[in-house]
Amino acid sequence: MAVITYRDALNMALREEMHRDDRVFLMGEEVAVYQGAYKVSKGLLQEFGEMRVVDTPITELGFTGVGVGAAMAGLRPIIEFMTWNFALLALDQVVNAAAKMLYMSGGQFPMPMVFRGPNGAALQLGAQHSQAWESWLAHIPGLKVVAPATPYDAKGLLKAAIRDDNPVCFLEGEMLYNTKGEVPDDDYIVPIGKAELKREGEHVTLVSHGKMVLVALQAADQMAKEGITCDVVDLRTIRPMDVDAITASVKKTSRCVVVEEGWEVCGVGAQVVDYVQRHCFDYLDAPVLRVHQADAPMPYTKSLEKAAKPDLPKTIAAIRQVLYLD
Amino acid sequence: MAVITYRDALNMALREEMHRDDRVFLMGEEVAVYQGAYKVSKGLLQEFGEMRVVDTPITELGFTGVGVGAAMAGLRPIIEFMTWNFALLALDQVVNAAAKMLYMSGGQFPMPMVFRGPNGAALQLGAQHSQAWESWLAHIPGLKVVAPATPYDAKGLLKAAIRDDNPVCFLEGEMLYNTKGEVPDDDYIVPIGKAELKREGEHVTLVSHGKMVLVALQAADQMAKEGITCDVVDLRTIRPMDVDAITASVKKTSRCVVVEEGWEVCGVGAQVVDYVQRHCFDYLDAPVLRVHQADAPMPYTKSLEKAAKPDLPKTIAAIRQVLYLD
Amino acid sequence: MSTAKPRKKGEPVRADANVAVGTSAATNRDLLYSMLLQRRFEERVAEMYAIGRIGGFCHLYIGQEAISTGVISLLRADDYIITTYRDHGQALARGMTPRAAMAELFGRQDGCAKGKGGSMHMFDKQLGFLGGHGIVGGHIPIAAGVGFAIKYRGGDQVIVCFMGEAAVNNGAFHEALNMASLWKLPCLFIIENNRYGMGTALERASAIHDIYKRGASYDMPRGVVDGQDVHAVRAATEEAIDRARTDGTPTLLEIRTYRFMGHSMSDAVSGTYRTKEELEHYLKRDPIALHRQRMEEAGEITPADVAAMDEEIKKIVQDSIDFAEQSPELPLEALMEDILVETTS
Amino acid sequence: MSTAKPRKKGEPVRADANVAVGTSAATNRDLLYSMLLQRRFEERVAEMYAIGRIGGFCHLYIGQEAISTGVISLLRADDYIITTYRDHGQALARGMTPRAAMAELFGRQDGCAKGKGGSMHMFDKQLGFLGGHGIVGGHIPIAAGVGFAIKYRGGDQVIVCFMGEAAVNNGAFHEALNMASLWKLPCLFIIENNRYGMGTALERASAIHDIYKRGASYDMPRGVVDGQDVHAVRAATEEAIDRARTDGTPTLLEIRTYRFMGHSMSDAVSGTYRTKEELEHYLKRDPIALHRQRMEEAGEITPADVAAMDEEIKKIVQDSIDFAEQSPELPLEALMEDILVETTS
Ligand SMILES: Cc1ncc(C[n+]2csc(CCOP(=O)(O)OP(=O)(O)O)c2C)c(N)n1
Ligand SMILES: Cc1ncc(C[n+]2csc(CCOP(=O)(O)OP(=O)(O)O)c2C)c(N)n1
Ligand SMILES: [Mg+2]
Ligand SMILES: [Mg+2]
Repeated sequence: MAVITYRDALNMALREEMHRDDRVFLMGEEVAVYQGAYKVSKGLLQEFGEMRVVDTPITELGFTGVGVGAAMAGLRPIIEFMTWNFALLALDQVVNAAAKMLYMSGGQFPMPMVFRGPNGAALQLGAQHSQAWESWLAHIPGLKVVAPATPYDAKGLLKAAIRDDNPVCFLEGEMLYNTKGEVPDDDYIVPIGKAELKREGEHVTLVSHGKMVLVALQAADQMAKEGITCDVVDLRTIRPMDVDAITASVKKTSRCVVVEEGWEVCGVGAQVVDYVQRHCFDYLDAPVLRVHQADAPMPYTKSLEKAAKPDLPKTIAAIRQVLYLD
Repeated sequence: MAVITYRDALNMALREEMHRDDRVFLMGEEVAVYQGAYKVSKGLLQEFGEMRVVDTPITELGFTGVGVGAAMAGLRPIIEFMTWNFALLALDQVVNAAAKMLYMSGGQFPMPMVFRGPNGAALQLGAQHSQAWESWLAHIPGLKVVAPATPYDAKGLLKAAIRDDNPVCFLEGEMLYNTKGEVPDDDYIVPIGKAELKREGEHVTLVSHGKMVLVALQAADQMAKEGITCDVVDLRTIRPMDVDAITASVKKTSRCVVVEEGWEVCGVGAQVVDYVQRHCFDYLDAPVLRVHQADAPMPYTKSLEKAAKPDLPKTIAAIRQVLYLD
Repeated sequence: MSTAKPRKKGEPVRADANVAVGTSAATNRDLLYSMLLQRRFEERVAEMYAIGRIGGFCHLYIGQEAISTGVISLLRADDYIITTYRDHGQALARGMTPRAAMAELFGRQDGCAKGKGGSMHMFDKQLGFLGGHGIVGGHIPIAAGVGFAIKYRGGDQVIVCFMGEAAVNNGAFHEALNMASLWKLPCLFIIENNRYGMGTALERASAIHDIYKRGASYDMPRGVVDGQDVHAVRAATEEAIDRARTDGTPTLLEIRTYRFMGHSMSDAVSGTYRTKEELEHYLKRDPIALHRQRMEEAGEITPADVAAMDEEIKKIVQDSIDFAEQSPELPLEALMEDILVETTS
Repeated sequence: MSTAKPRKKGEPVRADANVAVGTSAATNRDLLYSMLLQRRFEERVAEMYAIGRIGGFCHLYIGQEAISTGVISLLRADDYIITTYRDHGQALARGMTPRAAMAELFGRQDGCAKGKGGSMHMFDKQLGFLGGHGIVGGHIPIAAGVGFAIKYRGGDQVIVCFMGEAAVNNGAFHEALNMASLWKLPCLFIIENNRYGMGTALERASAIHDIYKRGASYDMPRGVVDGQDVHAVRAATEEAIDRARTDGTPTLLEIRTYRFMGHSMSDAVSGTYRTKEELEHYLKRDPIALHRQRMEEAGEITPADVAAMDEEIKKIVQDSIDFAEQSPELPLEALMEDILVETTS
């Protein structure tokens, strides 16, 4: 099986699905001539032409609405946000239009579309370019929200998202694009709504998604050296969340740490905590702890940015705490 | 002490603060000539003139940005959203500008401004006009988020919000405007960041905010008939949340139900649950339960809308469940 | 010359009637019928709202019927329409049955959206009626997207996007019109300029008052039209449709009209923001009266014919109320339906 | 005639220099100095980025200096400026010290935003420099709001809002310009049309190519200017400032220029979306070379003078680097500072 980057896995998924269904098109800023701000759409313009790979003006609200309209008229748009930071301008179309059209129309208008792009902080991009929106999106009924951590999941989940007849928010990561992993070049799907146990252990359950799964895995490796083993539950899909996968693990380990990129208050981790305490109340040996970004806008200052981000040491510290190790 | 409506209490606060500080102005759709879509700004145009009570075009993003700029230049804008549903279009200005300006500028530009308007569902307004945004707003560092339940708190908190040198999101309720209560006409403030124990009891802690506090109080009354008494913690401020007030109560009652208007996933209740299980782990005799809107867009259909909303029966049921009563 | 197909009595003007611009008696009769149906329907809607059969926000179209009827009478069955929360008139003009419309307003399961949408969110996929949208400006980019899909498939359909004049100041309008022109999308952007956005007069919201001129920013064909004259509306519309079908060129039409009722059922007809005198001035140019008068003068219809048509329409509207009354609300389990579909492609 | 105050050597053109449009030798020398300072500063910024002293997104202004210098040279100390992430040039032209600018780029505590803002978010309240903003279009309504505050207080200041040509298609532009004109807010909206928004040529993003014409949609005075000629920029700016100070009338200026470097440090100078030939064509009209040549022809400056000025500037820039190098980062506790203020009013 070929080892390729997360970026190329996404590119492969786009190419395969655009070949498979000619109603699928990609629209966004710099996706065509420029080959994608992060080169995810490399070669697609040349392969599929300008009607199916469309550069837009800088109008997140507008071109997201264009996607909504195209979906209502029977196409299957993939709307790329150069980064999810800019999607803030488009949320009215995502929430009030895409997520509600099926319901408001009494079931007449499904919205088969994908909203995708990098989410979360990269390096020193400052306050306006370093945000993680999964908790906001997960709040909204009518949406599905996906955040793959590995190249394999990236390809399989993007293909699943494109084939899904519902609006799917697909969260990538600038820091993930260059990560590598084994990716079959055949036509496989990773089902939306299913978490994966990326590491099996006995003592603690680590719940995470997207980029932070890599941190959780590192933490599991490090703890293993002390003889402490962790279940690493990769949510993969944030909405609908695979609650069974989480509770099954916690019922086994009795301890849980949630690691996420975003801010604390009303974050994804808060919802995980809610599920865990509700369904595993009698199993828990310690409060569920959370690792997340500091409750501050992201600073440009290098050392402060590092301090603001969730990372391995913070994750290890939380794990030790739920184990009452120090 | 005069008994007046929540609407008039807000009007009083606006008038008093505009008299007190001539940097304060009100801007939004229909706030002037029309006297406010919900008449909250009644009489203000006549009293303060069109430079301080400003009707805008239908440009939520634009006039919110105008408020941000006015604040940077030393004024104290009150930006009215006809309803918070439309604020979705303005969130880039609220989040990327207002909430981050102080931080990005290294402390040079405080943002003394208030964003206010009715939040949450009224009656049969359908999917696009029935949303509660407090969990989204509470997620954002750099904002304060306030949701008064009573006329007294409405006046006192709005005055505090206007005097605060930080951006404050002020969530009112269309269904609250006509509710009545005692409101002193003197110059008092309800501090931002302090919850209030609106009812004292022994057996269960009810945590709520805004409109749902009234439901929690009804539930407390009804349970009292069975000899079961409830602490009703009215958060009043959602961010920063008064965690001590919540945990102090739960440590006393060992049981907790959170009642909110919005959707479940990553809602305000999820964050309350996170705080409670973390700080009261050894005190809890039952999982914390949540009452919230059904996880669906709001239907127009009368009976379905009723079924979708959090209400007294659902709250009672949750209370009985945390008490293992049935 | 009219090519209107024979129309069964009581059947509203069909979307596929394909009436050409012209003044044939049959066409004019269809137009009168369509406008009168909207008028009588909404008069009863106001009653039904007053007695609580209809809830939420309810925006009447009374006074603007020449626009819905004039524009939609020229559309093909495979064309698309999208509009605002003020959508009853266009839905009926497109051929939605009064029963489906009234049942929707009542929130019943036989409504065009099973009662889940309500007054502001009427939808009918069969009719290419893409809704009733509640966020001012929000549906304009959606219209451009439908135009994009038409072009993508190489079809010659058009999408008509109705909007109020206040929406023209919104960023969504600007972004959508630029893309529609840049990409040559077959869209008709119809501004129903009724002079007020809620309580705000056009002059207090827009820096220019001939708002069709904003089309110049997008190099888009544009024009201003008398919205009380259904023939004028049709003439301008036919040109725009031709442009769109030929090479996808979009058009911006400012159609000037007036809202005879309040902004919504909770707004007074006059008083705060417009005077009784102004209202009365505009009431003199009732689109239905003007069209009827023209027909009578041309001898195309007699007062008796009109009375008969009116009677027939009133019956149809009463029938829609009876129908809605007995239509049930969806069962409670429907609350959690239509949130997501189970299918994949 | 120049009324420039005597300027200490090494001191950039001060915002309060209040240079009138004119061609006095002193004024021209100030303008040359200002442009050359920006150029030399950013040449070193590119180096510092390459060796990792500067991180994140970094957008150079090289080629556009006549705009920042020309416009800002006419402002009063109490006027305001707001701009995009491409903000180094304007900050220096406004009189931010190279030290404060370089330290900010290095993310150090002596930076103009204590290192928290970085390249895209330079702020200086003392200079009325309201930032570098990262969301395209987002700062345009903010500029209108500053104009609103000026009018509210009855002052005669102006706010200059710099933006790229791609921002003109964004809804925020439309909403802001309409309000600025409707309310007569003293704003100068300066479009720096460098022909590309990242990799997208103007012609592929905007339905019209003479974008200053969009001012007509708001009944706003407008014009197009040669952005490589600092005198042309000043002439158009002075008119606009007069209008704004007199009665608050805003102006839209499209100033045509070219970006000599890539969109940001991570973008190639040419290749994907623009050709080497095109680049070379525009490099021939370097605003600094043009201005210098004109001065030499007028005998206002000798090559030796320029060399001396250049030397002096290079020293100042080197000094800013040395300064930034030794400036510390904020202590870790600063992470949780500047989120909220404790004060109330
Ligand atoms: C984004 C947004 N802001 C505010 C509102 C509230 N609102 C509903 S209709 C309306 C006035 C619209 O006027 P216009 O566009 O002229 O259409 P008309 O009602 O006159 O048909 C307003 C402000 C809304 N629905 N959406
Ligand atoms: C809302 C938004 N969308 C996308 C981006 C990414 N982006 C940053 S700069 C830029 C191009 C802007 O071009 P222009 O306005 O012409 O300014 P220039 O960079 O040429 O100075 C884009 C697309 C952004 N910062 N904000
Ligand atoms: Mg109107
Ligand atoms: Mg540009």
